[in-house]
Parts: sequence; C-alpha cells; structure tokens
Amino acid sequence: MKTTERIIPDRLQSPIQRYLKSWETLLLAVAVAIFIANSFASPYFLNAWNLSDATFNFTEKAMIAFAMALLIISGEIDLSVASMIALASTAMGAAVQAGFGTPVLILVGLGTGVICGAFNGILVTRMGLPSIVVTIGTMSLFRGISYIVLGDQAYRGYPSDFTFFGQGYIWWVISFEFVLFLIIAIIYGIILHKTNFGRAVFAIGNNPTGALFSGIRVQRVKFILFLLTGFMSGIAAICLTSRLGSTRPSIAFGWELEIITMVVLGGVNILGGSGSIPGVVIAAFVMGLVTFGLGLLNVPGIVMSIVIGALLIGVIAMPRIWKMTRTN
Amino acid sequence: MQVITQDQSSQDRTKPVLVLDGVTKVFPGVKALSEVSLKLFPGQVMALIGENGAGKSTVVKVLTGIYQPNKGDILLNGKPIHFSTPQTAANAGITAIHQETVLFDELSVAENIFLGHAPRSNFGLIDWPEMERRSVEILDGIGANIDPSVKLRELGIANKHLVAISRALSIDASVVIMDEPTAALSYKEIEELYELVDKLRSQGKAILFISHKFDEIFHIADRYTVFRDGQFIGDGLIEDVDRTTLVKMMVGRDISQIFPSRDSHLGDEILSVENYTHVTEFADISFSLRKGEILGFYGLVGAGRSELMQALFGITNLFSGVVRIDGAEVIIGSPADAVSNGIVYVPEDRGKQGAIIDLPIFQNITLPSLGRTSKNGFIRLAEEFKLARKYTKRIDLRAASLDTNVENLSGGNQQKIVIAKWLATQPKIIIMDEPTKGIDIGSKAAVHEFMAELADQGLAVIMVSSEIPEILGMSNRVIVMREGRIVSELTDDDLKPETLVQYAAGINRER
Amino acid sequence: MKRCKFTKIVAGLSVVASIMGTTAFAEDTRIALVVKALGIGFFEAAAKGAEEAAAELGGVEIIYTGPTSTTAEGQIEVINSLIAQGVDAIAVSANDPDALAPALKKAMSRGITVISWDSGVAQEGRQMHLNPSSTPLIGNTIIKLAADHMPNGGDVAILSATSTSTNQNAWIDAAKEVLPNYSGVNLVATVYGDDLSDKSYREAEGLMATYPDLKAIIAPTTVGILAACQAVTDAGKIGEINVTGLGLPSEMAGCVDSGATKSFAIWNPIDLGYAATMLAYNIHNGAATDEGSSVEMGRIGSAVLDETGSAAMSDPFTYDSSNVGDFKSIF
Amino acid sequence: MLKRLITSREALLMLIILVLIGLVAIRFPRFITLSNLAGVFNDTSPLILLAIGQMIVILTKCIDLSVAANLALTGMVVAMINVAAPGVPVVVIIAVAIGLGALMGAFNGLLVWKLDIPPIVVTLGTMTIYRGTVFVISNGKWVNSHEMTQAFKAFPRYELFGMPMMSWTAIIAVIIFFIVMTRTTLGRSFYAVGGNPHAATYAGINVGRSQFWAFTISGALAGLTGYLWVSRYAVAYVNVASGFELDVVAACVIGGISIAGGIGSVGGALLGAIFLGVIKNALPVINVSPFWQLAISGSAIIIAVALNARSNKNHGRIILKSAEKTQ
Repeated sequence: MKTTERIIPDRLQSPIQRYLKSWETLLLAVAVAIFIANSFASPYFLNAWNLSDATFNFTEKAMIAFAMALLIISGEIDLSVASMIALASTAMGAAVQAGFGTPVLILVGLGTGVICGAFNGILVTRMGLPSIVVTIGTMSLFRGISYIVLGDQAYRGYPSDFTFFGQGYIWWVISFEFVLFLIIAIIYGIILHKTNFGRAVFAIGNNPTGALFSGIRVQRVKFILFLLTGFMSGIAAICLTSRLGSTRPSIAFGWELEIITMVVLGGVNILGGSGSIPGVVIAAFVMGLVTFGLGLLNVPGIVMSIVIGALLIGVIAMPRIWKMTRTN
Repeated sequence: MQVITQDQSSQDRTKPVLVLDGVTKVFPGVKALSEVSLKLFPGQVMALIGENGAGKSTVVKVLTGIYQPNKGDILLNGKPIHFSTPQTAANAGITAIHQETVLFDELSVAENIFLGHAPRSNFGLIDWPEMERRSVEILDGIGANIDPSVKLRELGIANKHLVAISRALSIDASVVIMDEPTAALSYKEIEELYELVDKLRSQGKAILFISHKFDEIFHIADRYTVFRDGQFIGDGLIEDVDRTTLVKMMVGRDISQIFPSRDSHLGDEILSVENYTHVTEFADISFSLRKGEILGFYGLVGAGRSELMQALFGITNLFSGVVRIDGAEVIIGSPADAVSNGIVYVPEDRGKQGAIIDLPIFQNITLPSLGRTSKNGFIRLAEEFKLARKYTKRIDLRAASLDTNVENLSGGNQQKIVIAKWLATQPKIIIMDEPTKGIDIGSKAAVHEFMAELADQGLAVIMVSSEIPEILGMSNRVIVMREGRIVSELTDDDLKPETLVQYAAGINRER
Repeated sequence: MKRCKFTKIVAGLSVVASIMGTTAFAEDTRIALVVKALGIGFFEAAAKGAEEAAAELGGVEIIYTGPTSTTAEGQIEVINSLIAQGVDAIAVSANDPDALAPALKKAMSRGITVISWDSGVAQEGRQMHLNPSSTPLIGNTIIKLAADHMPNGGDVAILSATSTSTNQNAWIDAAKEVLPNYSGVNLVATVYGDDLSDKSYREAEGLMATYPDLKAIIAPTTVGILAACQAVTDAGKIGEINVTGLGLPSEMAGCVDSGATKSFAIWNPIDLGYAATMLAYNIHNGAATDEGSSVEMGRIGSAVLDETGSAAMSDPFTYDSSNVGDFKSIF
Repeated sequence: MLKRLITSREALLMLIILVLIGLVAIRFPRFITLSNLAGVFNDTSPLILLAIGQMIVILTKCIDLSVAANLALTGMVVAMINVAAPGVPVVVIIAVAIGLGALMGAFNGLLVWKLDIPPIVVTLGTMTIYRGTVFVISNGKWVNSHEMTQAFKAFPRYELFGMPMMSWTAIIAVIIFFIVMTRTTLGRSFYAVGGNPHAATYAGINVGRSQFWAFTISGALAGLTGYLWVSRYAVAYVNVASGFELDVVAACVIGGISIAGGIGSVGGALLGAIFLGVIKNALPVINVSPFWQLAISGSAIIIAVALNARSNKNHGRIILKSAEKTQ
C-alpha cells in the first residue's frame, strides 16, 4: 500500500457550525419564544420568586430524565421510574416509622432506587428481556409493593431537617433542588459527552452487536445505566418526599411519560444512538415554562398537556415536513 | 409449474422479452444508474457483471418494482411498462431470488412461498389447504422435501434457500432474476442450483444471473452485460469473451488477480487451542498458530468456522478446552477479554458486527482503544484524532474527513476501517472472517496486500474464507472444517483446490 | 453564541424581577377556590356558590381551579401558580392532607390567606377548615340511611372514594363508632373506587359477588353512589340491595325513581362554596381564627372554630322520592 | 398437529387461567358459577377489544399508547351527541364512535407512515392531545347517567341468549379478527411487516401502509369501546380509562405477543385480557386486599415475558448434531 500521501482532514464542519444547525438551537429558540410570550401574557411571570417556584415543576423529573436520556440513547427504556420513586419513598417512610434520622433516610431512599434499578437491569441484561416490557411489569410491581405496604395509609412525620431537600433554599431564591438539578445536569453532560463510558453508550445505541464486537462490555454498560436510573429515581424520591412531607402509594403517578416526553423533546432519538444532555436541559425548561406560564393564566393542567403533546409531535414533525416539501 | 414448450421458446430466442432502455435512477446525492441498457432473452442466462456499487442491485430493484426509475423505459415484449409496486412487476411475470434472504421466520413455508399472491377461496379469503397443496407441488418440482406447514425458522439455511427459490417459481414468470444466488450456498447446493437454472432455461424463461464469481459466470451464462459506476459498459455472448477482458470492463483497468508474494519467516508459536468444544457448534478443535503465519480456515458455509472464531473472540462462551497465548493459559469470556489478550476479530458481517456505521470514522477507530486515548476515563479528542489519522493513513483510507460517518463509505473502505480499528489496539493475533466478501476488486487486492504486510511484521493471522483462490493464495497452512470438526490440516503440496473441496464436502475423510 | 444570549436574558430578567417583585396588581380581592379535580358536579355546584358570595361581597374575583385528576402533585402545581399570581386567599378541598401542607405553608408565608373546606389539610397548612357538616353526624347519617330500610338487620358494605380521602376516611371511622347502636347491621367490607366510575362500578360488582346476602351499599361519595346504583340496577338487584350514602339530587334522581336508592343525604354544595368564600374573605380581612372564635359566613350564619381550627357548616339533609324532584334542578 | 397445539403459548396460558380460576374456586366456590364467569367476561370485554387492536399494532413493530385517550374522547363525544340530540339512534352513535376512533387511529398511522416518526413518540403525543381534547370539548364537565337516554345506556346491557351485548361485541370482534388475521391478505401482511419489514417490501407489501391500517383498526376498536364504556358505566368524564393503555399492552404481553413484532394471535390477546380480568375480579372475591392487585399483575407480566423469551430463545446453530447423526 504505497500510494501517494493523502491527508484526510479531521473535520469538514467546525463544531460551532454543527451547533448552529443542531436540535438544541431550535429548541432554545422555542424556549426563548415561550419565555417572551409568557412575560407578555402574565404580569406575574417576571418575578424572581415565581420563577424559582416554577423550577419545582420540573427539577425532580429532569433529574431522572438525564439518566433516562442515557438509557434511551443506549437503546433501552425504563418505564418504572415513577414507581421506583413510590417504592423508595415508601421505604423512607417506613424508616421514619422505625425511628431513623435523615442520614439513614437518604441511604434508604438511594438504596431502594439502586436495588430496583438492579432488578430491572438483571432482567434486561442477564435474561435478555425487552426493557419496555420488563419495565411495564416492574412499573406495576414496584408501585404494587407500595400499595401492599401502605394500602390506604400514609407515612408522615418526616424529621424537620429532612425538609431541606425539597423545600430548602441555598441563597435568596435559589433552591437546593435547582442547584442539585444543575449539578446533576453538568455531571451527566460530562459523563455522556466527555467520557469513554458516554462514548460506549452512543456506540451501543447505534449498534449493540457492533459495540460488542468492538470489545465493549455491552451488558455491563446497560446494567450500570439501569442502576443509574434507579439511583436518580432515589434522589428524586428524596426531593419529592421532602417537598410533600408525606408518602402515599400514588406519589409521582404518571411521571414516567412526562419524563420520557422531556427526553424525546430534548432531541434524544427514542430508537437510540443519538441525543445530548444540553438538549434535555433545554427541554426541561421548555416544559417547565409552558406549564408555569399557562398555570399563571389558570389554564388547567390537562390543556397544558395538549400543548406539550403538540410540541412533542410538532418539533419532530416539522423538520421532516420541511425536508419532504424541499425534496418534492 | 408452467411448462412452456420447446418450439415456442425457440421462436422467441432472438427477440428480447425484457428490455431496459436508458434507465436512470437518482438518489439524493447519488446517481445509482445512468442511462443503462439491458436485454433479457427467453431461454438464455444473462450474467450481469460489475463491482459493488456498479448498480446491479439497483437494476434488480427497478425490475421488481421496488424502485421507480427517474428516466428511461422498460419494455416487456416490446411494450413499455411501468412497475409502480412489486405487485405489478410480479403480475407482469418478473420474479426474483434476492441477495438477502427475504423471508419470514415466523410464517409457514407455504405462506413464505405465496405471501402476496395466495390462492383465494370464497369471499376472497386465503385458501390454506390449496396454498399448501400448491407449495408441495413446487417444492417437489425442485426436489425439496419440506413440510409446507412448518414455520420457516425450523429450517436450515439450505432449505430456506430452496423456499426462496420456490417463492420465485410460484409466480408464473417469464423472467427470473437471481441476485448472487450462490453466496450462501455450499458446493453441493451450488451444483443443484445449476441444474435448476438449466431447467428454467429449457423452459424458455429469461434468466438474469448476478454474480461475482467468474467460474460461475462462465459455467452457466449465455450472455453478459457489464456495468461500472452505474453506467452501461458493454454486453455480448459469453463465448466471445475471456476473463481478462471482463475484468478490464468491470474495473476499467487491467487487474490480474495475483496475490502478494511473501517471504514466510515464521516465528514462535503464539496461540494454541486444545480440545475446544461447544455444546452445539463445534467439538475437539485443536490447532496452533505462529507469529508471522497466515492460517486459512476453509469449509462449506455452516461448517462452524465463524462460530469457532467467535468463541475464540469471546462472543459465545459455552465451551470446554484450553486456549494458550504465548504459552500462558487465558480465559476469554467476552470480546473485551479477547482484545486485552491481543486477539481481535474482523467479522464477516461488516455493517452489523464490524463497524458502527452511524458513528464517525475516528470514533469507530478509537472505540476499542479509548483506554489509550483518554485520561482517567475522560475523552481527549486531540489524541483520538491523532490515533485515527495515524491508522487511516496506514490503511490508505479514502474519505472526505475523519468526522464522516462510516455509513457514507464504500464496502471496501468500511472494511479498511474495521481493520484499522483493530490495528490501533496493537494486537498479537488478528482473525479475519471472509475479509474480502462483497468488496470491489481494487479493495480486495489492497486488503490482501495489507494482510501479507501484517504477517510479515510478525502478526499472526487467521483467515476464514470460502473462496478457494484466496485461501490458496494467502495461507501458509489451511485447516479444513466440516460439521463442526477439523477434518484436515493441509500444507505446501497438499494445498490443491480438489483436495480442499473433497475434505470440505466429506468425500475424502481423514481422522 | 447561545450561551451569551441566555445570560443576557437572565440578567435582564433579574432586573425586571426586582422592579416588579413587590408590585401589587389587582384592586379586587382575588379568592381561589381549589377543588379536588375539575369537572365533578359537586364542585361545580360549589363554584356556583362561590360566585354567589363574590357577587354579594362585591369587588371579589373568584378563581375556580384545580387539577384534572385527583392527585396531590397536581394540586401543588396549581397552588404554586396561585402563589405566583399573588392571590389574596386560597380555599382548598385537598386530595391529600399532608402533601399539600408545605405548599400551603409557603402560601401563608407570602401573606396569602389559606383555608380548607370539604376535605381538610393538616392543621399547620391552613388557617381554618370548614367541614360541610360535623364528622360524627355524617358518620351516623350514612349508617342510619342504610339501617332505616333494613328492619331485620343484615350485611352492609362501604364503597368509598380514594383510600387517601381525608373526609371520607373520617366519616367511615365515625360510622364504625356508631355501628354498635344499630343492632343487626353488620359492616362486612370497605372498598375503594378512587372516585372513578368504572372502578367504583367494578368494586360494587365485586361486593355483590362476594357477599350474596348484602342488603345495602353505602357510598359516602357522589361518584361511588352513582356507580353502585348503576351496578345494582344492572345486576337486577333493585329491591334486594339498597344503595345509599352521599349524592347530588340532580344525579341521583334516576336512582331514586328506579328504586335502587331509597334515600340519600347531602349538604348543599352551593352553600358550601358560598360559605368557604365568605370565610376566606373575612379571614383575609382580619377575622380571628383562634379556638372558639366565630367567623361570619353570610347568609349561612357563623362558624365557630374548635381546638383543631375546624368548624362545621350544617347538618346533612336527607332526600328520598318525596323531595328529590324539587331539588334535582338546583344542584 | 396435536403436539403443536398442546405446546403452544395459548394452550399454556389457557391452562394457567383454568388453574387460577380453580384456585379461586377453592376459596370461593361461587366464583365458578356460570353467571359469575359470564360477569367476569363481560367486565373484561373492553380490555379484549382494545387488546385485539393493540395486538395488531404490536405485530407491525409499533405500539399505540393513545388507545385509552381515544376511548375517552370518543366516549365523551358520543355522550355529548346523546345529550344534545337524544333522538339519534344507537346504530348511528356506534357508527360515529367507530368512525371517530378510526379517524384518530388513522392520524397516528399517518404520522408513523408519512413522517416516519417513531410510534411511541407519536402516540405519547396524541395520547395527551386526545385526552386534553376531552377536557376542552366538555369543559371538564361530566356527562352523568341521568343526562343520557335510556336507549343510549341500554345497548351494552341488552341481553341476547343470556349474555349482554357488551360480551357479544367482544365475541364478534374476536371472531372477525380471527378471520381477518388468518385468512385475509391484510391480516397476513401485518405478520409479514412485523416479522421482516425488509422482506415485506420485496413481497410487495407497503410497510408504512400496513402500519397505518393497524393504527386505524386499533383506533376503530378504541372508539367502539369508548361508546360501550361510557354507556355501560353511564358516565363520561375526562379521566375515563386513564392509564388503561398499559393494561392493554400488559394483556398483549401476557398473551404472548412479541413486542419485537411479527408474533402473536387473536387468541393470545383474548387470553391475556381474560387473565388480567380474572385476577382483577378474583382478588376482592377471595378477600385479598385490592392493594395486591397491582403487584400481582406486574409480576404476571414479568413472568409471562420471561417464559415467552425462553420459548423463543435462539438456540444457535446446531452444527454438531448432524455430525453425530452420521457417525
């Protein structure tokens, strides 16, 4: 193979060019538009305290959404996240009844999440079952256990220092939850975009067989992703339980679909292989802004969900329609 | 099956039954076919020849109604016809045995044969008994003894292929297209296929036979047409042409299929495998490999060669037996273990197993070497590009940029990426499974040359191949496998095509 | 590029926020009536009452709102947006007494008057709670309604709303307490229909299958009583099983006509909404909420607060074939 | 032939259901009376109808999460029609329900077919849109029993040969779709599309169009169920059948329908639905707290999918066996 020296350039497009054409930019434009529309629509919108309150509508969901984004990029899905919150919260409630303090509660919450995640992970990676079905099953199972434990009862009486996680403020209007959300966003951004692990996630999502044949421990990576999702559900359970100050089996009901919507809106390909954490962050803000803005106008939640649903289909359909009309 | 009488077909011999005239097919960014012409005559086998990307498969898809041409005419018996769907093509009497096994595992054999044109009973409902009866008829006609009511997934590869052929025959066709029909067949099955082609020819059907293999073409075809880069290059009678001319037409320059000459300086033993056994796939495999050696594995399709290699690479791990590398016993439970022990594997199925085609070139190359380009698990892009640049240069890759997705490359360049990916891990042993399957002649020679170069540098190479010239041209030593076992090990003077085939087919038994 | 845009907006935002943060907007007193879920007849009627009170008071704007399904999280989001709008008072019928408390505490800390009505909130999460009626009285009434029509005693079962409904649970406990006073009345089961028609219907069917000797189903919820009535009618057991409990005359008229329900009780939801609004208005304007203090409820009278800060509005009123026709067009 | 029947998934599931019913009967003999079993079947009818539609969608490698919302919207629309125009005969109401449901299903199908948006995203979106639309058109108000006409409410209850029309509708749907799925080109194309979309294209089947029809059928069945549900329970409101889509998917999974497409049958969907129906009805009867129901059905799904995966497992190539035979 002695041919003339040929230099292949590293890139044709600079990263900046690429960003400008990206999904995130489109989404950011949508977010800004919604922000501006909101500030015109309601006089109460541009208020620091109100905006701070608004973040609570999405921070807990977004924390899970980051782990879910990685899971979906790897080609799997976890529908049991909301049920893991319920079970973790129930476990924490039981710990309170047993007289444990805040540090133990946190361990119990995180531990329950991790155990649930491991259970999903084993079923999917060891037994080779499709994750969508497995987690439809565990979704019923985990919440079902909460119902068996709690029935029509509630756990309450959380220690007063426990309330900090869901109700505390770090500085001025900056809540603990919001700061946690930002830190987690940065951590996940780094994991996905800047580490070997993240690269493996993308490879697996694009072609699991190819990744395996490239020497990546596919099942181990997927198992870790299920663990992470469980862990994040544990964190969300701590925040939510602290914010509500009580545990009922119906806690966080229906969140799984909102979380997946957030992830997909953030530009993560539901079929796996592509997506970004900045996209999910912006999507979280978009959903939070829509909900909060419409809430200020006293629009019922279900009407907001129409907007979110239409947004979900619209932002995915628009580029495709545009492409279709251009090629024709 | 429809039988057309001999005199009827001989009448039409000189008049083409199907003509493509100036057909152009454009995809976004690619002109797959550019004003090509093709004539099919009744009772004759037309070989369509061309390298990968020449447009052969596109022609098949145009003829079977899967693609609609942008320009040009299709004439059936002299009349222009438009195939808007696969259904209209079938109705016009054009049927195809496709390159890929396009069958349905979960459906019954009968349904696989008749899907889309099943016999109907009253109320337009599918008539299952009639469908099974006619399936038996067709299967018997090609000498296949298959129960039409079983699910396809219960059949072996060879029988599946017979079902695919039966499906093509179930349509009362005047034109039969065979798109690389022998690719997945063993020696014996290929012979049977030839008989079938002869039979169809004698029935007066026009046959379009697409193949890479010159032996086949000269054995079976009456005429040839050559495409290159989506353009028509020439056609004529097979008897008027020789191999060199055809190759020249195909690649546009002179290429002799000469394998690189090598001086074999074999080093120490690097790999030894003892009594390697898998529950269902292979048993009692023992062999050794030396540095600088190219060890060929020959056998029929389904002899268990790929399965053995994938077990060595840690994909499957139900085995007993011992593997030693440099004399030390190793346990390989996953590909990751294999790579860290210096064994790498270039798989047969490039698109699915070899490369991750939706990721850019540099990421494919660095994927198994991330441990070296990164720091504490954090990616360092500059290091990655450095590594990718080094190895793409070494394999002489042709690509627009290292950031291009592998998907956009030709088969040959994709294969080069897979090889580069493994070289970057600095392996001791490289296993290549059908390394030149489905890549163009130019790239083929490059891969061969490169393989020789690697061996000369002291790398140990295992090459699985079903192409006898390649096996003979490249290997220092050849192991022949049959039905999951090693039946023979051949060197030097024993390395003759006949011997290989005899061992592989079980005609001559050793051990 | 995009980051720069974002920081600009954030900067601009905080400036605007600091200017606008303390500005009051409305001259009207704005009272939010937060219900368990929108669309339920009972609450629609309560909203009517609230409007009536607003008209009477003048200068009061009613924001009738709530989640679309009976969840605590949904109510919290609604309450957060009400806090953001800086309403003057919130009167809430809670889906969960504890989960709402932190959000409502926050509302109170921002100077919003908070009361609960119908279904209460934990004491620290509100200034007062208005019970539609006294809990023991309701508990007694629902058992009595069943007992009146089973002179020889027999099995009865309770079909409740969600297992977390504060008021339903309290009434059921009260009912159980007075049970010994009704000899022969035997409570065999308590099931939950979650205030969903179909689930309530199935639970009622399950009761009938499990307890063949069942004489009465008591449903202290308007959704449950309707569903149970439908289930009994469909099973052809009118006359055998009497469905009773709490229902709205407009919805129950058919059941009474068919005989599936002999009698049922309810307080006037219009009055309840009216009273809640009056209370919220008066407390917002400085009425005391200590134990024993009395707050005016307009035409209803005045509410006297007990040691838990609760007060009762009125007695439940019983409807049967003789009077249901007169009320079915009202609520 | 007999062997194949006995080892089939459907037969196994049937056996499990019979054992389950038997166990319940030990604790509570009245459970196996004909009238009670008929009642269980009647209760399960909506699930059966929806499971058939979902099965077809899953066969084509898609999923339809919007069925419950479709049901709620259709139910509300027909209920409102009934209130606004009490004179409209039930036949017309049913036709409107099926038509409207099919329209919503077709909308899903079009997005999947023409825009190539993944089905889970499409139906996640339309699920919230359809459900929200119920709120918008009804303004959140309930349509209650007393507002509906007798004729409107009577249809699902009308008894023919001792069984209500609700049950008959499910039975008829099972028969019709059994024929459609085994004996028509459309039915077989669903299997082909899900089993091997690539090959289906070569066999002249338009993959997208088949998926479109699958969604349309699923939608039509959801619409029909919408009317039946609203008239049977005599109430229409926003949250009718909320969360039911997961029960429907669960029924399909338990019934052996492969989420990867191409494998499944009407019988499987029927039995999967009945399995869930029996559990739902049996728990209160044998005095197990209803709070156990969720965990039990969750476990059933996990066990079912594990069993299915086991029976479908690719055993790899058997190369050696033939070698041993020839020796």
